[in-house]
Amino acid sequence: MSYKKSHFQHPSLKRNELGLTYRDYEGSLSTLCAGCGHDAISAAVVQACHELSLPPHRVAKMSGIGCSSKAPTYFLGQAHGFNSVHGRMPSVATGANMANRDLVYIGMSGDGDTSNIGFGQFAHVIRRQMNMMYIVANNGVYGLTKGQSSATAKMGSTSKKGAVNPLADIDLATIAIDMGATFVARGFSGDTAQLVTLMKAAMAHRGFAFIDIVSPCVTFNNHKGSGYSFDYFREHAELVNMSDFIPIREDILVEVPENEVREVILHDGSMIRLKHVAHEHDETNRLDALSALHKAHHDDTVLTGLLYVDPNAEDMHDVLGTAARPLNDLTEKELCPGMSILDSINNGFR
Amino acid sequence: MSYKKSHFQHPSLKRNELGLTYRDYEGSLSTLCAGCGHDAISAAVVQACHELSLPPHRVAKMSGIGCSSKAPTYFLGQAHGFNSVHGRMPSVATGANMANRDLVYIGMSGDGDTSNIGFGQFAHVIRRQMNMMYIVANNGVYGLTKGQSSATAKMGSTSKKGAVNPLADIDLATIAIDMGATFVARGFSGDTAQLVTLMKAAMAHRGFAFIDIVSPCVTFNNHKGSGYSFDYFREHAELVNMSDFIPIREDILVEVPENEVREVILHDGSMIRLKHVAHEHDETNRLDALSALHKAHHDDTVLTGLLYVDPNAEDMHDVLGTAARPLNDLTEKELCPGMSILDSINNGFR
Amino acid sequence: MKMIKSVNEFVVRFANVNGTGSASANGLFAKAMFKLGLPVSPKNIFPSNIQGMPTFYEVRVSEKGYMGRRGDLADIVVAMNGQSIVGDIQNVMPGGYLVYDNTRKLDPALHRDDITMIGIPITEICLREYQDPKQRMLFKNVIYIGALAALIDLEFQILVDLISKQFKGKEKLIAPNIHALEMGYQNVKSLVECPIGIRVRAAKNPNTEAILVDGNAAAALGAVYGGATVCGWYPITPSTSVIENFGTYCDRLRIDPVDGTKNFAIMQAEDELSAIGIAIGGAWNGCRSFTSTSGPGISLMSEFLGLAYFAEIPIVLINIQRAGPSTGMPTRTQQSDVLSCAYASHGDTKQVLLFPSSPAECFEMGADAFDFAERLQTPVIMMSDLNLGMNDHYSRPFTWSKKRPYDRGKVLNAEQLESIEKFGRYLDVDGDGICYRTIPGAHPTKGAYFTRGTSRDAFAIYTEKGEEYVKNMDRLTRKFKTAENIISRPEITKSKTKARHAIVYYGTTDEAMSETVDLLAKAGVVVDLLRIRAFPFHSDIDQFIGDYEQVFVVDQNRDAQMKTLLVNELAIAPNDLHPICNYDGLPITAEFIAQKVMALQADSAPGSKKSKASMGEMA
Amino acid sequence: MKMIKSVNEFVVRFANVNGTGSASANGLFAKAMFKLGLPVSPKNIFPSNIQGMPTFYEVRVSEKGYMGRRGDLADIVVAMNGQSIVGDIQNVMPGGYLVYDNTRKLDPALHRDDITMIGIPITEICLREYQDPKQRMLFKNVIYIGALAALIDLEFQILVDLISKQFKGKEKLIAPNIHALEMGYQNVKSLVECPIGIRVRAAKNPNTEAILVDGNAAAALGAVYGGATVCGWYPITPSTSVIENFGTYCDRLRIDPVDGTKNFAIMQAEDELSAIGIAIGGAWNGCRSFTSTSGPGISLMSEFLGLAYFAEIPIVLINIQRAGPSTGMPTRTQQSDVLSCAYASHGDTKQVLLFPSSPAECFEMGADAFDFAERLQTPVIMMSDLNLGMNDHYSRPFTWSKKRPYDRGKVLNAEQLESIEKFGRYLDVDGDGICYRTIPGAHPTKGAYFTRGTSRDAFAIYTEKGEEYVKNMDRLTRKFKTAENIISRPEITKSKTKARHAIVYYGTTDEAMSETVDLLAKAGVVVDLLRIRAFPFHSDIDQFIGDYEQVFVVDQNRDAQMKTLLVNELAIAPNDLHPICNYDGLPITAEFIAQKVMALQADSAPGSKKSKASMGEMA
Ligand SMILES: Cc1ncc(C[n+]2csc(CCOP(=O)(O)OP(=O)(O)O)c2C)c(N)n1
Ligand SMILES: Cc1ncc(C[n+]2csc(CCOP(=O)(O)OP(=O)(O)O)c2C)c(N)n1
Ligand code: SF4
Ligand code: SF4
Ligand SMILES: [Mg+2]
Ligand SMILES: [Mg+2]
Repeated sequence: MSYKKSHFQHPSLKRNELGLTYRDYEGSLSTLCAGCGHDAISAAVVQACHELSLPPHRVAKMSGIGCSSKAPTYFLGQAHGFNSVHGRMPSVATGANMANRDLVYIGMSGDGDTSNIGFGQFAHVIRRQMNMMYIVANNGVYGLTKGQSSATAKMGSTSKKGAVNPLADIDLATIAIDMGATFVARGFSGDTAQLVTLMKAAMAHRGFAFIDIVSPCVTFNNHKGSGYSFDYFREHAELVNMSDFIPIREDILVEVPENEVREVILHDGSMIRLKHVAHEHDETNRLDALSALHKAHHDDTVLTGLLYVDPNAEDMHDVLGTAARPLNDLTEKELCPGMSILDSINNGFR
Repeated sequence: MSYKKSHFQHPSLKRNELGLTYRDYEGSLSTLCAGCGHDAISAAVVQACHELSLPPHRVAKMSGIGCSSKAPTYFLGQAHGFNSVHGRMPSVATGANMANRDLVYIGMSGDGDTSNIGFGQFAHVIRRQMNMMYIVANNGVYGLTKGQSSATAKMGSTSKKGAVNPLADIDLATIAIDMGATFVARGFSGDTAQLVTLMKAAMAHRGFAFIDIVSPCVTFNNHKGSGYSFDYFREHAELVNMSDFIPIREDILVEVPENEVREVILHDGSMIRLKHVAHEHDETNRLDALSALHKAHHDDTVLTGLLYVDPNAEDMHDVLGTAARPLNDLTEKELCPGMSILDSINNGFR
Repeated sequence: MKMIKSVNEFVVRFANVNGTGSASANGLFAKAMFKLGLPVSPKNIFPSNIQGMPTFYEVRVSEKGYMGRRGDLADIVVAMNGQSIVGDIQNVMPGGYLVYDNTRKLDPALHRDDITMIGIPITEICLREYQDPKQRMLFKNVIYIGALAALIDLEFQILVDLISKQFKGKEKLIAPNIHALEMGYQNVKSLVECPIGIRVRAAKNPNTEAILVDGNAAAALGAVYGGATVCGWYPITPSTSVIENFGTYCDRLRIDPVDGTKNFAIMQAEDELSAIGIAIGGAWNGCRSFTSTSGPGISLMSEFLGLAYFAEIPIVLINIQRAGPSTGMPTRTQQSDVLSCAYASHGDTKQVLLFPSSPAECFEMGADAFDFAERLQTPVIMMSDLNLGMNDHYSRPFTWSKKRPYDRGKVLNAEQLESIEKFGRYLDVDGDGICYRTIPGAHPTKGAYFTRGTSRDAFAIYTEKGEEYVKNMDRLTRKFKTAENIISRPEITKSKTKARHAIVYYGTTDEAMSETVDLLAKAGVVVDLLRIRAFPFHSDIDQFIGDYEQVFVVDQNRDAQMKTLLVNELAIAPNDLHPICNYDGLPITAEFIAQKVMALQADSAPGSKKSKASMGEMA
Repeated sequence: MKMIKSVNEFVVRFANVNGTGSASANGLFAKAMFKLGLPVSPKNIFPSNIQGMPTFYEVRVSEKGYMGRRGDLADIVVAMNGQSIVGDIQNVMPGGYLVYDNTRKLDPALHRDDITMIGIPITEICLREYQDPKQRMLFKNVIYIGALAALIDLEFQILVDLISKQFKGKEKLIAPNIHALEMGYQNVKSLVECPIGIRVRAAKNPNTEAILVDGNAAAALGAVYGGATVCGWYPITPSTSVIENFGTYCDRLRIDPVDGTKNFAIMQAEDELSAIGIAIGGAWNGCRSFTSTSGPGISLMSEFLGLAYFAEIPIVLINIQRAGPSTGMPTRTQQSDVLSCAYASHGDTKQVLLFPSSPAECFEMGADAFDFAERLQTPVIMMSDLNLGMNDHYSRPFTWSKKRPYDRGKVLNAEQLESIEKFGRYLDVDGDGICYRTIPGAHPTKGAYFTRGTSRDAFAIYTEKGEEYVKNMDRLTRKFKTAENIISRPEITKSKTKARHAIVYYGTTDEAMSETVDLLAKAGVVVDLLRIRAFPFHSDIDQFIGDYEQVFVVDQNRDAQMKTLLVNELAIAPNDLHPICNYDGLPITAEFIAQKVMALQADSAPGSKKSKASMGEMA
C-alpha cells in the first residue's frame, strides 16, 4: 500500500529463459485492501508467468468488474488488459481468442462476477473449450459493493452483518466439470506454491482451464460464521493431491516409484506430476472427479489441488476449424475475394 | 390444426371434484406444427390439472419465448398467463410468486430459452427454492427460429442441415439437482401417462420442481443423427422408476409389499409411490441421483422418471420469512405506517 | 364487368398456409418476372410461427420501376388457404382475378360478380398425380404457378429454365416439377381463355445489370468483402439470415486453399449480450468483428454498446429492424430503433448509424461499416429492416474497387511504436478526436494498456479527476464531429423545376419514392428529395432543409424518430419538419406518403411560412 | 496575511484515506452544524475502491441557505492523507486554515504563507493513548473533530450529545469517543489561539422542522409508505443503499405483529435483468413492486423496460444516476440517463420519469411513483442521482396525509368482473388510453388473459393485423398524453420584478439555485425559475418557456439531454433553449450556472429575439 512503487531491480534477481526478472512481470500498484487475497493471486500469476518464461506482451488479461476484476492491472504491466463489464468477460475473451489464437489468455473474475451475473457466460465459455486460464478469486462475497453474499457463499453461513444465507451455494469447480472444462483445480490465495504450480499447468493446458481460488476478503468476509474466512478454509480444506509442473524443456525422465505418483503429459509435452495425499480419485476420470466433489460438498469439505484434467482435450479452434495463423494477422489479400468473384456472385442473382 | 375449436362439451365427460371436465382446462387452439411434442405436453398439463382438481384460475402460467413458450396459451384458458421475454421467465415467475404465494405456478420453457439465454436465470431461480413446476419442452433445437442447435443438443449429434455439434451438452436435470432443486424428473412428450403422474407430483411438491421433457421438434430436429428424435429417445431412454401419484384425499393405506416400492410422502400429505425398474438409486439421495445421471450421460443414456426428490424441502417463502397471507392481498392499512411513525422518523433525522 | 387490362404493371398476391413450401414456388414466379427484364418487388408477409398459419406473398411487377408496395387491392389473388379465403377474395381489385383451388366447392356466398373467379381443382390433381403426402402438398404450389403462366402469358420456357437452375445437383427433381407446372398450365387453359387481361411481355429496355437479391445476403457479402473475420451472434428473426449467409459465403470464399482451414470464425453465442461481447473482444484484438440482431437483441446489447463507445472499440452491428416495442410483431418491418441505437446505453453516448436502402447499399455499407468503425474507433450500426433484409429486391449489382484498400485507421504497429517516445492510447495527437491504438501483443515493451469502461487519462490510467473525464468526453464529441465527414453522405435528388417542398427519408422508404414523386407531380406538387444515409448528419442535410418552404420527414415508426434526431442534432425548429409516419408493420406505400404530403401541404396556410425562413426575413 | 473572518458561512474540506472510518467522524461534524440550526450541505467525494485511496468530505455551512457545492477553495482543510496532502494544501483559500497531522514533519516546501497552518500531532496522540491498532486508526478522525470544535467555537456539549445518541446501545464506546474529542479540543487550544476567524453560532431563525437525511433513505421510506411489497435488486453503487434502507425500514415497520412474518419480500437477484423481471412479475400479480439501479443496470434493464411499457405493467424503477457512459465514474454524480430512460428499449417507447430534488421529494415521489404507475399501468422511473442519494441533505421533513389513499388505478375485482359482459384487457373504455386490468386468480371464469410483449387486440389475443397494432400503439400515445396531467407538475418561481430570462432545471441542480439567483441579481440579471418534476411534460412548461426572451436549461450531463427532451416533446425551436451543462461528476455550483448565464446572456444580441416570439408577432 505504499504510494509509489520503486522501479529499481536488484541485479541478483533471478532471470528466466527470456532474461526477464520477476519485476518484469509485475503490474501497477494495487489499490486493493491491505491483506486482500486477490493481491496474493496477482503475485502468483507474476511468478507463474515468470517461471514459464512467457513473453509478457503475449499475454492478454481479461476481466469483468469487481475487486478481483481490477487485479489484472496489478500484474503483467506489459500485457494488454481488458476490464470489460460485470459478468460478461467470458464473451469478450471468446472474441479475443477467436481473433488471435496465439496469445495466452488469463481471465480473472470474482465469485459474484462469475456465479451470479456471469453464470450463463461462464457456463457457455466452458462449453466452447476455449483455450484460456480462467481464475475466480472466490471470496463468497461482493467486495467492491461492500459485502453482499454471492452465489458461492456457503448455505447457512452468516454475513458480516449477521444474516444467514439460506440459498444453495454453487460450487464452481463442479459446474466447470459439468460444462465440459478439461482442467479444473482449486487453490487458496494463501498457498502460493500450490497456486503457482496449478497456474503453470493451467496455462500449459490446451483448452479450458479453470482454477477456483479461495481468496478471503479481509474487509467484508473474514469473520466467524463466514464460509470464506482464512479460518474456515483452514478447517475445511482437504488437499487432493500435491502437484509438480515440469515444463517440456526440463528433463522429465527422472525416475519415480510408480505407485506413488501419477504423471499427466499435457498436449505441449510438459507434465504434471501428481502425488496423492488423502484422496484416491483419478484426476483424469470425470465421473470420479464429480463424485469426489459432490461428496466433499455434502461433507462441507473444500477439496484443493488438481481436481480433473483431460490432457487430450480439444480447443475451440479445433472445434471451429480455424486457420492456424491468427485471424488478426490476415490481410485484405486473404480476406477479400475481389471483383471477378463478385461478378459471378452477381450473376447468381440474375 | 382445425380452424375453429368447438365449445361443445359432451355430457359424459368425466368431472373432477370441482365438477369440471377436461374441456374446462383447455386453452385456445394450438398454432404449433402438427405433431409437435409440445402439444402433447399441453395435453398432459390439462389432464394433470384436471385430475388434481386445481381451480384453473388459481394457476399462473409463466413462459419465455419460443414455440414451447407459446404453448401455455394452449392450456388452461381460465388461468392468467405471462409470455415474457426470451430466457428471463424465471425472474418474472419469482416476482409473481413473491406477490402471491397461493397460486400454482407452472413455468414452461424451451431448451434454448432455458439452457442458452436463460441459463443464469434458470440456475438462480432454483437456488431460491421457488415453489413452482418448471417444465422444459426439450427438443435440443431452436424451433421458432428454425433449427439452430441449443445447448442441450447432444455433443456429436448432427443438425438437419448436417452440421455436427462439437459442444458439450448441458443436462438440465443434473444442473437442477446441482443448484438445489428438490424435485427433478424427466419425461417424454410421447408418454402421457408418465408425464401426467410426474406433473401431478411436481405440482403437489412444495419447492422447486423441475421436469425435463424430451419433446421432439418434428419440423427441425426429428431426423437421423439428431439426439432428440423420437427414434433416438426410444433407443436411448432408460426408465428409472414407474411412479404413481396418490393425492391426499385418496386412501393411501392400501398395503403393498415393502421391498417392491418406495413411498415418498409429500409435504401436503399426498404420496408418490415409486416402483423401481432398472435402476437401484435412491431417489431421495442427492449424491445417488447425481451419480446415476453422470453415469447415464457418460453412457449416452437418457434416464426418465422421478430422478430426485426431497419431500421435506423448503420453499422460497420459508427462506424469506414472508407472511402467510399473499402480499397482494395486503391493503394500505397493513402497509402504510402512517404519519405518527413518520414524525418519529423525522425526529431521528434531526 | 370491366376487367383489368394491364401489361407489365400489376400486383399478384399469393395466400398460402405457411410451412407448406409455398415461398419457394412464389419466389419462382418473382424470378420469372425478373427474367423478363421487369422490375419486380416481392414481399413475403409471413406469420411468427412455423406451420399452419396464413401467409402472404405479394409480387408487384412494374416496368415503370415502382418498387414500393402498392398497398391497395391486388390485381390477381391466388387463394390457397381455406382459413383466409374470405379475406383473400375481398382482396381482389374490382375487375381483377381470383385463382383458387376448387377441389372443395366454394361457398356460393363468397362469389363476387365484379371479378373473374378461376377455380382449378388443384388438390384433386395432386391427389391423382402423387402418392407421397409431402409431394401432394408441395406440388400444389407449383401447379398454380404453371396456371398463372398460362393466364398472364408468361413464356413457359422461362419457368423450365428456372426450375433447371434451381435443382442443379438434384436433377431428379426437375422433371416432376416441370410436370406440375405443365399440369397447371394445361388445366387452366382448358378452363378459361388465356391469356387474361393482365399480361407480361419482355421488358423494352431491360436493365441487364440488375440483380434480384435480399438485403441480408447482400450485407453478409459486404462483411465478407469488408474483411470481417470474427462474428458472434444469436438467432433472431429477421437478422438470422445475415449470419447464415455470412457463414455460407465464408465457407465458399474464405477457406484456406492449402489446408482447408477457415479464415474466419463464427460463434453462435448463448444470447445477445454474449454475441456483442464476442464482437468487442475480436475487434479489440485487431480483427474486423461484427454481430447482427433485431429488436430485443438491440436492447440487450445496450450495456456493451456503451462500453464499446466509451472504450472506443470498432465493432459493426447490423440491426435488421422489426416492429417493436418488446417482442412486438417479429415478422413485420419497421424503422423504430433509430433513437435507441443513436443514443444506445446509459450516460452520454452517441453512436454512428448507417441507413442502407437497397441490397447494393447493404453490400457497400456492409463493407464500409468496417472502415468507418476502424477509422473512428467506435461502433457502427447498420440500420437495415425486415423488408430490406428478408425480401428480394431489384437492385443494381454489387461492385468492388481494387483501389480501395481497407482503412484500418490509426493502428500503431511494432515499428511505429518503436519510434514513439511515449505511447498514450487516448492522446488526441491529430486534433480530430481520434487517437492511436495498438493491438495486443504488438510490441514487447511498448503500447500495452488497459482497456476499460471506466474513466481514464490520456495514458489509459484509471482516474476520477473531473477535468480528465471532461477532456475525454469532449474529445469523444470532437470525434463524433469528425465522423460527419467520414461516413456516407446524403443522396439528394432535385426535380427539374424549382421545388418549394422537399421530402427527407431513409432506408427502405426509398423504394416508394419514385412513385411518390410521380403521384405528387400529377397533383401539381413538385418535390426535391434527400435520402439520409448516415448519422451523425452531414452538413449538406442541414443546408438542404434550410432551402425549402416545407420539408417532410418520412419515418416508418410511430414517434417520428428520424425527425427527432434531425431536430436534436441539427438544431432545427421542430415545427419546420413535418413528420410522415407509417408504422403498421408493412412496407410504406407511395400512396400513403403522397396523400400525407398533400394533406400537410394543403394545411399550411399561405401566411404560415416556416419560422426559419421568417427569421431570415427579419434579419 | 489577511485571515478569513466568517460566521456561519464557510466550507470545510476533510481529506482522508478511505476505509479508515473518517466518513462517520466527518458526518458527526456536519450533524453538529445542523444541531446549531444551520443549513448544512455535506458532500462525500469518495473513490471507487474500498480502502487506502484518497477520499474527501466537503461540508458547506450557510446560514443563508446556499446548499449547492461552493466549488472553489475551502476555508478550512483538514488534511489527514499523506498521499493527497500536496493538493490538499493548495485547496485552502488564501486567508484560510489548514489542520494537519504533524506527527511526521511537513516538507517545508509545502509551507504556505497566506494561510494559517495548524499542525496537531494526531498520530502521536493516538499511539500514546491507544493500544489497539484499529482504535489508533479510528480515533484519529475523532480527534480532529474535537480540534475543529475548539477552532470554530463549536459548543463541546453538542458533540457529546451527538456521540451519546450515536452509540445508544453501545454505551461502552461513548466515553473513549468523548475522550478523543477532548484530546483534540484541548490539544489545539494549547497550540493556537481559539477560536479562529471562522466561527459558528446557533442560527438566528432556525428551521426546527428541517431534517438532515440522504435521498436514498428517503426514497426507501417513500416506497415503504407507498406500499411497495415486492422488490428485486442487484447491488450497484450508488443505488445499493435504497434497497438496504428499504430492508431496514421494512424490518422495523412491516413485520406482522402476531407471528413476526414479513409483509414484504426482497430478493437479491443474480443481475439487473432478473431484478427488474422480479419487479415485473410482482406488479403483474398485483403487488406494488420496484427495483433500483444505476448506470449499467439501466442499460441491462432496457429489454424488460420495453416489455413493461408494451405489456403495461406498473413497476417503479429508482435510478440513482452516476457518471457514465459504461462503468464511467461509479462514485461521481451526473444526470446523464435522461434520454436512455425516457426512450428506454428498442421500438417506439416512452417512459414516465420523475425528477426529485430533495430527500423530502424522494420520499414523496417514492410513494407517488406507485400511484402513478398503477394509475397509468406503465413503468415509472424516478431519476435521482448520486449526490442526492448518497449525501445528507438539509431538507423539509417527510409528511403523509391520511386523506390520500393508494390509487391502485383501474383494477377490476371479482365482483366488478361478474357484472361485466365481456372483459377486454386492452379496451379503451374511458378514452384516456388507460384500460382495465385484472389480477391473476381474481375470478373463476372471467378476467383471465395472456400478458405478452407481442402485439394483441383489445381482448389480449395475439394478432399480426396492422390496424390492430396501430390502434394499440396510438392508444399508448394517448395514455402518455393522459399522464401529463396525472404526474407531478413543474415548480415555478417568479422573481419580484419582471424577468426577461428564465432558467429551467431539474433534480439536484435545485440546491444551487437560490445562490444562482442571488449571484445573477447582483450582476443585474433577473431570472424566473422552472423546475421540471416529471416527464411527459406538463403544458405549463411549454407556456412558461414561451414567456421569456431567453431560456436556459441546466443539465448535469454533456449532451444537454433535458434540453433535447424538451425540444422533441414540446416542439420548441432548439435555438430557443440555451443549454448549460456541467458534467465533471461533481455537483453543479451556482457560480458555474451564473457565469454561463451571464456569458450566454451577453452573447445574445439585442435584435436576435427568439423565433417563437417573432412568429407570434407575425401572426
Ligand atoms: C451491471 C453491473 N451491475 C452491478 C455492478 C456493481 N458491482 C461492481 S463489482 C460487483 C460485485 C463484485 O463481486 P465479485 O465479483 O465477487 O468481486 P470481488 O469484489 O468480491 O472481488 C458489483 C455488483 C456493476 N459494476 N455492473
Ligand atoms: C432476446 C431474444 N433473442 C432472440 C429471440 C429469437 N428467438 C425466439 S424463440 C428462440 C429460441 C427458442 O428455442 P427454444 O427455447 O428451444 O424453444 P422451441 O421453439 O424449440 O420450443 C429465439 C432465439 C428473441 N425472441 N428474443
Ligand atoms: S473489499 Fe475485500 S475483495 Fe475488495 S479489495 Fe478489500 S479485501 Fe479485497
Ligand atoms: S418448429 Fe418444432 S418446436 Fe416449433 S412448433 Fe414446429 S415442431 Fe414444434
Ligand atoms: Mg467476491
Ligand atoms: Mg427448443
